[in-house]
Amino acid sequence: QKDETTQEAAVIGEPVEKEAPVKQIRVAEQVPGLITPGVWDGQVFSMNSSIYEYLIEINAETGELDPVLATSWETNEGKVWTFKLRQGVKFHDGSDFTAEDVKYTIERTQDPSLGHLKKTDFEVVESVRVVDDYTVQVTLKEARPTFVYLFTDYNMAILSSEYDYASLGESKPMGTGPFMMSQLVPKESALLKKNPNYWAEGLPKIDQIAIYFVGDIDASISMLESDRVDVVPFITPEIQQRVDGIDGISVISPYQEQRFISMRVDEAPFNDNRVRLAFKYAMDPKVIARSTAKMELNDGVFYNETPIMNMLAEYKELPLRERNIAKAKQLLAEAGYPNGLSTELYYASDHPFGKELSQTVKELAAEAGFDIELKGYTRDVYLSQYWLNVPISITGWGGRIDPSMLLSLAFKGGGPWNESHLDEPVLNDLIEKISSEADPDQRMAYYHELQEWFYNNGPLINVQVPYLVAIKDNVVGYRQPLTMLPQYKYMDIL
Amino acid sequence: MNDNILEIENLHVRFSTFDGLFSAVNNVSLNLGYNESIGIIGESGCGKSTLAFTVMRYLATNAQVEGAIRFKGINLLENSEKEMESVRGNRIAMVFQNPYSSLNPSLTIGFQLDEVGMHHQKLSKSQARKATIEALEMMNLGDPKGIVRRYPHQVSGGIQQRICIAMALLCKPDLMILDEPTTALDVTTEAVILDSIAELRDTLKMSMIYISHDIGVINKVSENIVVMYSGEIVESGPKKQIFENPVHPYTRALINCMPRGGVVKEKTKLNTIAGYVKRRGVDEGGCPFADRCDKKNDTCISKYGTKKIGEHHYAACDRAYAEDIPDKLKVRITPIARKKDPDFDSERDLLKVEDLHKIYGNKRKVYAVNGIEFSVKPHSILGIVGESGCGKSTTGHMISGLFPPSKGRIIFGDTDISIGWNKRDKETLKNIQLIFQNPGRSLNPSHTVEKIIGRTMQKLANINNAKERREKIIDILRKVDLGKEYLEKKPRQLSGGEQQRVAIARSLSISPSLIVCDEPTSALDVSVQASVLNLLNDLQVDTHVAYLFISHDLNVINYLSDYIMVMYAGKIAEYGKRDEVMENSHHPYTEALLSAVPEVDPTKQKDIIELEGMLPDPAKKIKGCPFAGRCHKQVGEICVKEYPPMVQLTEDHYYFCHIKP
Amino acid sequence: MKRLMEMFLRRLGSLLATLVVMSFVIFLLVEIMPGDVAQMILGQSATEEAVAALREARGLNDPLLERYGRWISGVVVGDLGDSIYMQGVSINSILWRKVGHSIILAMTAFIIFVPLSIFFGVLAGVKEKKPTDSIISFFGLATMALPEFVSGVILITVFAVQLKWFPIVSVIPIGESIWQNLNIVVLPALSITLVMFGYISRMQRSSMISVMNSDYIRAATLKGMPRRYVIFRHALKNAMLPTITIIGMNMGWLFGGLVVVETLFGFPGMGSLLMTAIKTRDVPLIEACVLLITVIYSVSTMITDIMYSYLNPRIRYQGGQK
Amino acid sequence: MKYFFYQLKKSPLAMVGIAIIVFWLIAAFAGPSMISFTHTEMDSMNQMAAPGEYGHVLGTDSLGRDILSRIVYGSRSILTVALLTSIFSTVVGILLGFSAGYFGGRLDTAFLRGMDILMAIPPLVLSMVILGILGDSSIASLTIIVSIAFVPATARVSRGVLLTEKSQEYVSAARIRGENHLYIMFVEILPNTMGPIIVEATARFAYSIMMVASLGFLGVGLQPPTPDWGMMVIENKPIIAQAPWAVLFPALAIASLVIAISIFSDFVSKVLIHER
Ligand SMILES: Nc1ncnc2c1ncn2[C@@H]1O[C@H](COP(=O)(O)OP(=O)(O)OP(=O)(O)O)[C@@H](O)[C@H]1O
Ligand SMILES: Nc1ncnc2c1ncn2[C@@H]1O[C@H](COP(=O)(O)OP(=O)(O)OP(=O)(O)O)[C@@H](O)[C@H]1O
Ligand SMILES: [Mg+2]
Ligand SMILES: [Mg+2]
Repeated sequence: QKDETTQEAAVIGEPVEKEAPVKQIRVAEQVPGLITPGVWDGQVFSMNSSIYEYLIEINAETGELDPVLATSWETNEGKVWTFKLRQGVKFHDGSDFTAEDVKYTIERTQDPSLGHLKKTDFEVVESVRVVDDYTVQVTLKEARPTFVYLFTDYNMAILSSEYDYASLGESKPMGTGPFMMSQLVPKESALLKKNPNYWAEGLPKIDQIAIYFVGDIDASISMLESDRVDVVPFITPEIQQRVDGIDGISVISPYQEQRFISMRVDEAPFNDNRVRLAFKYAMDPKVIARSTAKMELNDGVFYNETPIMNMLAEYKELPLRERNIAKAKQLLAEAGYPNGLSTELYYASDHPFGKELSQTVKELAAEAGFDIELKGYTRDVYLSQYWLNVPISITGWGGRIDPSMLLSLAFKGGGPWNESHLDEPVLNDLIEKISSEADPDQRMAYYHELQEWFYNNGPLINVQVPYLVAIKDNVVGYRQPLTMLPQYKYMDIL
Repeated sequence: MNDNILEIENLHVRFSTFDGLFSAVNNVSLNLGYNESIGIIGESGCGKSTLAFTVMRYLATNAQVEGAIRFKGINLLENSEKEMESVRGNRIAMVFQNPYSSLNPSLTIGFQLDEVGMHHQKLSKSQARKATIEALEMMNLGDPKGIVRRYPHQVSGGIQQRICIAMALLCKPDLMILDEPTTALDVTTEAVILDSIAELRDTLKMSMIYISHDIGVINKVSENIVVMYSGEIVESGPKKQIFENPVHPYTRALINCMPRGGVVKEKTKLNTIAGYVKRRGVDEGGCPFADRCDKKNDTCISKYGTKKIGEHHYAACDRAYAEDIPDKLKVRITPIARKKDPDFDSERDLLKVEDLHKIYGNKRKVYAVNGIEFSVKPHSILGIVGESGCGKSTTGHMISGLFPPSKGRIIFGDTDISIGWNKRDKETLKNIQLIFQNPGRSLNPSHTVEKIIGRTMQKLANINNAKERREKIIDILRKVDLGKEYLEKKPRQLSGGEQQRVAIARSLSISPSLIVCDEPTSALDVSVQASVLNLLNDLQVDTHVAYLFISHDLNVINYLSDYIMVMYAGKIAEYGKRDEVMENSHHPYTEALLSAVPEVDPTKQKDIIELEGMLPDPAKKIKGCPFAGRCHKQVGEICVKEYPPMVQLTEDHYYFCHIKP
Repeated sequence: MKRLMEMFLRRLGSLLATLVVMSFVIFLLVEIMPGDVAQMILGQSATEEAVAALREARGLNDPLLERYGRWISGVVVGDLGDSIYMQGVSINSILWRKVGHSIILAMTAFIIFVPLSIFFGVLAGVKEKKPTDSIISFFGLATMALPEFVSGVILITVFAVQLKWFPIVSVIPIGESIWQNLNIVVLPALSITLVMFGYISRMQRSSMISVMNSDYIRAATLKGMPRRYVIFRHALKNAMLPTITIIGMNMGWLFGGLVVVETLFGFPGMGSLLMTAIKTRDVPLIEACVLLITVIYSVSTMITDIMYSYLNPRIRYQGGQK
Repeated sequence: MKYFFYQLKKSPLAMVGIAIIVFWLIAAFAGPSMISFTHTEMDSMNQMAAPGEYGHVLGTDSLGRDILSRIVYGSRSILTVALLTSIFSTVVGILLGFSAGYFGGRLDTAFLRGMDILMAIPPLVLSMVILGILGDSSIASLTIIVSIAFVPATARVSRGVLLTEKSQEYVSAARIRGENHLYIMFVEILPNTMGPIIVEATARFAYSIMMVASLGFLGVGLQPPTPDWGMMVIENKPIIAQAPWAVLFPALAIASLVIAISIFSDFVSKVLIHER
């Protein structure tokens, strides 16, 4: 059933005429860090998502799972997973794609010398068995009903078991994707050419992608305006306003990202729920939306007090907390802070929305009596030195198609990224149940319960900001799901 | 009218400065005939240079000129800039005081000379070069072909100045203006240059204006003298008349304040002029000298104007024939006799120097002082004289402890003080004081007079009570003729003479027994020099202090010293009692030095002994007689090969030469 | 000539010594600063384990001296190491292309501002206190006071946004070289030029004035030489000597300016590379860039020094006195 | 002093310069209390308001923050940093340059070598690297690092003027009355070197404003929410088309202050040269 989409796409895609000029999409992206899958920090999505492929991907339009290198999968109660693989697929170096490659990719996550970013997630895997060339069976230590979603993560690109990624992964990336690396000028540009042996017929629709690595978003937009590039992903809201007025250029928002404003609950002042509530009462979602993202609430920017994004099916509609300074002050007084309190907010100053959001929060909270000192650090300093140990933090989180993983990492007692230092038995229990419950309805119920708990007791504000892409109107078919991987194979240029 | 090549008529030059307009040249009229030479004399700031530059039409932008300057009948002030270009360097040439800065450091000497001929006479490059070489030869420069290839810094000051003069001669100008061309040079070099200038004038038949503050120098090159004071001509006339019958009180003072041949402290006290040259505002009338004149009365303001005294002799003093001005010029004041102190053992040496050496530098060594021995008697003045660079200052500085000698001993009383200041005890530091050449630089510009003197008293005489100290300072200031009001002044607010008085007061304030005076008057005008010399002399009579008096001016040394030491290239040439050295000199260098001293009295001109070449390179160690290369009496190989022995004439008079008496 | 050679060797020696010390200081500086490279590389989703593994893999846990030794011994043989990010991609392959671009940019700026500022400086100096002087001086002051990024923004607004003469961003299209895209150099070079112009023309002006007031210029004028001749033959060379030193001393500002304009224009040069390296904490790349800047900067000051002494006979012939 | 005012009267440019400096000093000192908006306050309804609209005299930026109050508030930090850096680098420069020049010999050689090394990195690059790596620029760290970057220049100037003064005879006079080194250096010599040192310090002041602004532009200067002029320019550059004032006014602020200080520095040096 899953094959339909690709077939459809192949039909729509017009055959490339021989004499036609080279169809090229030019992209301005950030300067990449590491680009080898596994340790890839998730920048230059255009490059990696075009060179590599995954077992499955998320359909940017429906949100369903699309088969890619796996044609189908089935599970036995979430414990044993069997994947049927696509036949006749070749890597760019000419070697065949087989079950060995999938096994290699999964086992690579546990390589101790690599520091694979999905290592923890895949620790649940007990064994990977190559059934035949095109069948792989993965056995887990315990049931994980949503295990399959892990294969959509950008670090889980399927790699060739015969290729030396350790020494070539950075300079000559190689996968099965629709485009192949043609020319890489480090820190400057990359040119990707169409993969002539691509398995999906009629795809990709364009001949090449030219990617410019531009450090400065403003410069990228200037390039867009002066017709030197066609696509600029990851733009800021100010830029959106600037671009809005220009003919032939639009801004699209394929999905949302999250910003968690977390309060640390194991020490004063936020160990007292009244203080947390006061803080939440001091916030004004509308102002936050406008100041941070120049957008209206629920029109690009979303706001709730739980770890679940508004757009997900698991989200439970809870009433938006009205701003109430009097109430906030009263709560603060009850908690023993009649004259307000001083605290610190840490954030990564070079992260999009970081500066705007932190300053807005500071201003809003000030009225209720919170005297917040802002501490902005570059992202690495923030993460390595302050994060997880501060009274209030603002941290960016990518969207997850399956929120359960995040819950155990960030909100369960002992979780590695537990910013708030939460260790509530009720909550721990709920999270446990969510990750192992096989029945979807029951799982949904647990999710709702969890969100109510957060609304009443939680140390969290979840601001969802748009991921914005500025794009020429003659580029059609831009697709980018929540996994952040743009799907250039569907794109075309008029 | 055509008798005169240059006629200046009622010339006024005014400068506008931040404290108003002032007159630098005031109503000057002057005629210069063909082939005539006049000398302009006057103290610093009297407007001599300004007058010269006005003739060249080269004045700062803040100048306003009025009057007429006619050169061969053409008023230069009405010339266009273009026309001036063809006059300058071509018809009128000028030579400046400082030869080094007048030559472009980045062009070769040849280039700078050639361009004159090429420009004015449209000569080709080779013709110009030929003319250049000829001009250089005319200035008695050996090896002109070598010189043209060099850069200015590669030749000595004396040669630089001769090159400048040669440059002025290139187009055989009708008029040459020389603005103190020898002031920066040594007497011996000066003598040579003055000789060549005089010679040139005879051969080239040109008119000349020679500016100097030294009458002696003017005497050698000019027949007429113009005396300027504060921008005005106060007296003019043939040099004989001016010298024999000076009319204007300023001229008289100028002549009389110079210590000249034969004047010594025991017999005469120098004349002085109180005060200093003041800038005159535009509207100030009357005699500019009035405020310094001790003979002034009311008419000096009202009836001021030029009077004819004799043929070609004019003076701007209404009272020129007034009876109360004694006609007798050479009247001098007799000094107070030296008091004899019965307790004083004048035979014991106060300071004794043995085999003193100083070598400067590590990599590039400079042998500044090369083994000298002498002693200073208490309550006496030892004058050290010699050319620039011969090691006079170095000797003085070692004695005062600025740095230790490289070798040899300095014994003061009974103690060996061959050490630097940082190792000397307080007593020694107090007993030996140093007065520097440039008073402006030896007084800290940001401290007040009180602090300058007071700090020394506090440090060396342990007077820690501020009130007591202040009284003493006032006392000492009175001794150097300065009032109480000077306490709060800073050096910048004092004139050069006053500054030097403060420096003297500082040294005296702690009653030292020896003061090293390193050319204390050579930066001062003659009139100020006279008062400082008088002061030093009086103080010495009073306080029993001894001086080690360093100067390059033999007249000054002669006037002040009891003993004279002539130095040459780090060595002693001759040493002896003043009269013996002056009247019975034996060393050829002493003779040359004596002959080179310009004589003020035009009737008493003498032949000079010309010294060629320059001091030996101080970076080389010399085996033989250092003077051998320039000596006019050289006796042969021995002079170069062997250092001459000491010839002892009397107990107190000796010299170093292979020639026996 | 012998003296010059001697001086050259002496300077070269001290340059090498400087570089040795400098390289260690740079290394130390970059290494002891806070922030964790491994964390930076792996980003937020890195687990402690992953960070530790990366640190180990990249040799970040070795003792400082060992790492320095490893680094410097590579540098000596011309191997600047690998970028911390792109393993297998040597810094050499990244850096030199950008250095080339920067040199083209710097040289362009240099070729514009040096003659321009000297010319106007001389003009102002010769016309001291006249309107020409006031205009040039004030313009110089104004451009000097505008940091590169401000004048750059102005230039962009006028010449790129409004007039569209030059591109806003200095990007070289993929597959082309800078020579095919020389128009991207113009605006960055101009913004450097503006700042340097102010500085150098003012210096040139004051040295011209002091030379014009010197005794030897007076002497030359009074020799009857025409004014033009005096200015060109007598004054210019002497007045330019201090300017050469000033230009040498201002190479530092030029390099600083280079970083700023490259960042502003997105120019693919060493400055923007350094900025990226700093932002991404790419330690080996920072070290390489700074070391290279140090070398270029020191060499260019050395060249100006030597040029100064070559042009100045007082130094050239020192000791040649007879 | 009399001459100072005489020259001042003759030089309208210098008067303008001094007026601008005084203006900024007043702005920094009393400014924030005179403006109805604070520098961090976000008027979210009036983002990118044009100058004059809604009571925002110089308009607002993309967050709705009042440009005027940010500039005025920014003048505090920039003046503080510039003042402190010029004082620090001058004081340290005097200490280093004086001791090296005064004692000479090995110490001097070591000093010169050290300065060569420090000078081998352009000041902006040096500060940029250090601040960039520190990642946390406060007024304190900015001041310290910019001062360090400036020390070689000030130390060299101090050493130079000391060497000229050292050969003056009043120093010799002080020596032979047995003064110690410190007294000679700081009581005798220092007051006479103040002229060139003050000129250098004012020039440093202008440089450090440029430098702080450039560092702000490069994103390694003062961190938000402290307003920084350089950062304001770069922050608002993306909206230059919609809200040019957000770029223009901070840029003007930088330029006016630097020009004013340069004029002042020129003027001071002219007066001081005369005084000597
Ligand atoms: N451009 C100028 N502006 C203001 N004052 C000036 C200017 N040029 C010269 N003076 C002043 O004019 C007066 C006369 O100077 P001038 O140089 O003619 O004196 P002088 O007799 O040559 O002195 P000296 O013997 O020192 O050379 C001095 O007080 C001098 O300071
Ligand atoms: N500090 C120094 N370092 C190196 N050489 C020096 C130093 N001081 C003086 N000399 C050199 O030592 C020699 C003697 O100098 P000194 O100053 O004693 O001469 P002087 O007789 O006082 O000359 P003047 O009449 O010019 O003052 C000169 O050649 C001089 O250049
Ligand atoms: Mg003169
Ligand atoms: Mg001397």
